[in-house]
Amino acid sequence: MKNLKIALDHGLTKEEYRRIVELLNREPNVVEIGIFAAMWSEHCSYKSSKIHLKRLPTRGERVVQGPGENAGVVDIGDGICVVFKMESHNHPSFIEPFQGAATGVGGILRDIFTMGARPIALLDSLRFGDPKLPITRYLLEGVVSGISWYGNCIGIPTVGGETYFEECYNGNPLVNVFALGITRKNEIFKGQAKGIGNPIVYVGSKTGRDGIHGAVMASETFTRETQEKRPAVQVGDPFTEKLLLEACLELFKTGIVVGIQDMGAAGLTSSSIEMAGRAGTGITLNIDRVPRRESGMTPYEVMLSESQERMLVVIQKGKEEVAERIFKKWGLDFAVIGEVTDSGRLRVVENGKTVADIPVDSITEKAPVYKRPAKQPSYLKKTRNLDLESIPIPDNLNSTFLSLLSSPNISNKRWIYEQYDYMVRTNTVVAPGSDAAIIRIKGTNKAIAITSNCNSRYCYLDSYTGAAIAVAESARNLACSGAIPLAFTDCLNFGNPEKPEIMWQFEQSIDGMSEAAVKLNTPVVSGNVSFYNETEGKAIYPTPTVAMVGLIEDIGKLTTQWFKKEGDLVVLLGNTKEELGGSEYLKLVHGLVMGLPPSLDLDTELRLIRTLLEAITSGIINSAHDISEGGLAIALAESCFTPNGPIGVEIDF
Amino acid sequence: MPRFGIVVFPGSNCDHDCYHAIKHILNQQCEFVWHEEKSLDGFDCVVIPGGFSYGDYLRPGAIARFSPIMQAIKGFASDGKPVIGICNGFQILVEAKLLPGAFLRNASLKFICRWVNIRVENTKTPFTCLLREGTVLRIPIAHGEGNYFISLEELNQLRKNSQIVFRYCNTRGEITSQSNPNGSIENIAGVCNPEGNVLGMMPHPERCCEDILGGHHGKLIFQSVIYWISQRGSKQGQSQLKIEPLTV
Amino acid sequence: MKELKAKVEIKFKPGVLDPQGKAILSALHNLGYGEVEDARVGKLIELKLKDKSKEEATRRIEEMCKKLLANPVIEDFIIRFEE
Amino acid sequence: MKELKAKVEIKFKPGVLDPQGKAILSALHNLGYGEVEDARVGKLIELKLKDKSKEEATRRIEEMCKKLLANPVIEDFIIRFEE
Repeated sequence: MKNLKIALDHGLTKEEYRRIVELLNREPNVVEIGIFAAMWSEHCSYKSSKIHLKRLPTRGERVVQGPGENAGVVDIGDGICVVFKMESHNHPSFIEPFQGAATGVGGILRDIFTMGARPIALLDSLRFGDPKLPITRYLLEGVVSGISWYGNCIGIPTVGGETYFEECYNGNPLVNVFALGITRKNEIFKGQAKGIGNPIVYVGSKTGRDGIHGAVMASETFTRETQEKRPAVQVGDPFTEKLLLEACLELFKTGIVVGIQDMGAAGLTSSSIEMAGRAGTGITLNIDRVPRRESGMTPYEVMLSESQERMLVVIQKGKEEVAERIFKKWGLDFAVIGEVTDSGRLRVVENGKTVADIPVDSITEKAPVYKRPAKQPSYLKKTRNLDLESIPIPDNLNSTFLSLLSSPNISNKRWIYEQYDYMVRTNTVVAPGSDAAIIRIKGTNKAIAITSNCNSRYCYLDSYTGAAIAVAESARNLACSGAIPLAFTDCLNFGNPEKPEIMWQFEQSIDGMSEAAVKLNTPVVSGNVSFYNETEGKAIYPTPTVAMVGLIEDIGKLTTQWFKKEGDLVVLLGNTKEELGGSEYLKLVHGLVMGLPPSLDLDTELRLIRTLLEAITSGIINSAHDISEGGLAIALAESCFTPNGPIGVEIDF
Repeated sequence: MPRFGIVVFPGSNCDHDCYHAIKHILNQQCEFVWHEEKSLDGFDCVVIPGGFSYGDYLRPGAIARFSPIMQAIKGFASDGKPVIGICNGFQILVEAKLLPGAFLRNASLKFICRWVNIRVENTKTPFTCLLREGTVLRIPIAHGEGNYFISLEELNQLRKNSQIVFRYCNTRGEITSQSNPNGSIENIAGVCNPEGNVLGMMPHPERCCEDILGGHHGKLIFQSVIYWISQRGSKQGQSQLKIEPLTV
Repeated sequence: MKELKAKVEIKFKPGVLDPQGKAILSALHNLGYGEVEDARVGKLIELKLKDKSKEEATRRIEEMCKKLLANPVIEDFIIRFEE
Repeated sequence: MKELKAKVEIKFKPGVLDPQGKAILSALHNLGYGEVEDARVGKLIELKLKDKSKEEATRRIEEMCKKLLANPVIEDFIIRFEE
């Protein structure tokens, strides 16, 4: 097997290579190896997570499109749908924080407008290491300014998110970016290459050598040597993306679009194969027609390049000029580079010579699926026995309270979100800083609330409950804003799945999320898995980030977390138990990450959410705030910092 | 009824926001004007919205100023008709030499999105004719290069012709360095041409025409120009419609 | 005709505040490079032109600078050619 | 000891997309400067250093570039001295 060495260099295993030879009944050439390696990477194939992801509930009366397409679609009534998804750009952001984070924004936005929706909001969930380390400040500075640059330039508000600091992220920051768009129910577009003979059209920027092996890189653990893979980082151009967005939305109105998908990880390869796979058709690509930015690019480079701001569109035969005029108006590249065929194969041709010829289903249906071994982590024996009696009560509770309030994980993040234009599009009715961001839907009386949550310490101490809490807390945050929780997307950030302890954390998290999602009637409609978040054998805490969307039917009833006027009564809903496991207090004051996360009773949680929503709609509630990191004391303090100046509160225990 | 033209460059972002404020909140006739158009006939007021025309590449507004529409805007302005450049629009007017000065990066080197207070310094422009001098308006800013710069001689010119229209201030209307968000010389937030009909301002009035968004002071600027157009720009004294100084 | 490679240096006029230069100077001092007395940041635009003599190219590039590449209110420019 | 004036040119590595250069090139073409075949934008940092020999200064400036001034992932740098 002469090409085995090349396959191994691409990260394919021996068995995976043997399977390819079987499927093709011949050895693959280098271009084909590149294609299989990208498509069978963890990032694109979900091979280590697929069987577990099946356990997540994805259906519901409002769900129009669940996982499997570019983004999830949820019906919010009056023929309007919201389209949303979250993606991780952890590995590129470690190598080049500014461009890594910026292209993360660009990529997730394309996943939204490829479905025919106009993006109207962005959120970012960021996790960094110890803030005292210079590398953390460098990464934080780069990531925040990258998100700010890309989001501000394209004119889509970044309305919320979360930022956490924990030593486990020292060598491995997490950059999860969420985007939400809005469209009419009958104007949703899918990524399918239907209609034999229909032309395949390439639109957007020219192709360069950036980010080659981006997909494969995301599936590699971080060792010193990965840092030498520098040219693998893509560079973004938000100005061109803004033109691409407007041009695509204009194209959709012509009614000639059959299918469309953005070129994300593995660029032209994944977009063509996935579109053919969903439609059960084949695609022939004339690669010499692809507009290029560099000279002398090989078919291998063109097929795997991850240059940004590019889309692949299938349009009705004979309508090429209609599409070309639109993209020329917006100054974008446009080229017919192939057609849909009934061969069920991806055939790549360069000047008439076939350079790759692969059955589409061999990549999509017959990709390897692993049921990796799982084992309960040994650290749990140590962390589980937390004896509360042994924790000394600090003598000066005031100074403890103040140090909690100013700790990096709790203190106000204005210095971050003030770098984002969170007002553009004049829909932001509740700006960053409250439990959830709220965006109004012009022309209706409705509003959308969005929140993202995950306490990775809880997930480290008990992955099942920690992941369930991420879902429950998101629903609580939405209820506190007066919104009915509808559905969520997620970014499942974990270490190396080939290690049984990590696989155990992953399985437990999936089960915890599933139970909460079913009980609270909030299905999963899209998401992403990011494995191999590990540097020199040290993995991050399990971080299943949840971004949940809620609906406010009457915008007049939206609520925020700040106390409104003197004399109002303060009510505590739910019961308080003697629990300190995984708390911010325990870590900050006693340097301990121990115990079990707070116990979670999902039936009570559901009743709490319903009660709160009923009280809010009946008009007796002036503000509501979810108690999370820092407990009751911090929640009360946060409620006192109102946008028009501080207000006091008196509590008798 | 006054007819507003909102110019759209490749990369403009706040065009829809201006359209919503003028059409749906102020109920005026309003249309988008693509940057390659050559004429502004039939329009009573031209709005150059905020955004990142041409990605702000090279310098904000440096490339947009060569669009065909700029010739029409120059003619429109020399006819004495009202033109307002908001944020990126102000940067384009400065690059096109319709307004004096230039923009540097914010002193903090960071993009800033925040509510600020600005003081009305000149009520002789179509956009401030319904306001009283010294009125404090609360209007949001969102920019990375809003640090207004001008040479000292030209600064004296601005003072002499009272071309300084807005200055960043605190809630009591005092011009302080703490209230200056980006390092602009003399806290300048908005200037007009000597004739007063072309205004450039960094804060975004279209973002605060409805209380649900956090404030309505932006509406007064659009109401002023609507009133000014309805009086066919006749140079009366202070208008009949008295606006009490706004206490914030 | 061979290709001509021109380098246009665009710098702030003296007296114009350069916040970026100031930030870089203080960062260099924090990293222990006390010997740096001043730092100023400008733009470097590299242009590839075809079949032009140096005089002709200089004249054209000056036009480009005055019209587009430099903002005469706050910036000066220098044109150099690369062998 | 006299003062040394160094010019550090920082440019994107070849092959890295330069959106600004792309925008400037099309703007120059629209203004009628068709002879420009390519445009790339970089940074020019001017440093004033005291009492250092050229070799010593070059070594120190290279350190500054690697640590702060240039982003080694996507940028290259050249150091020149001005007489």
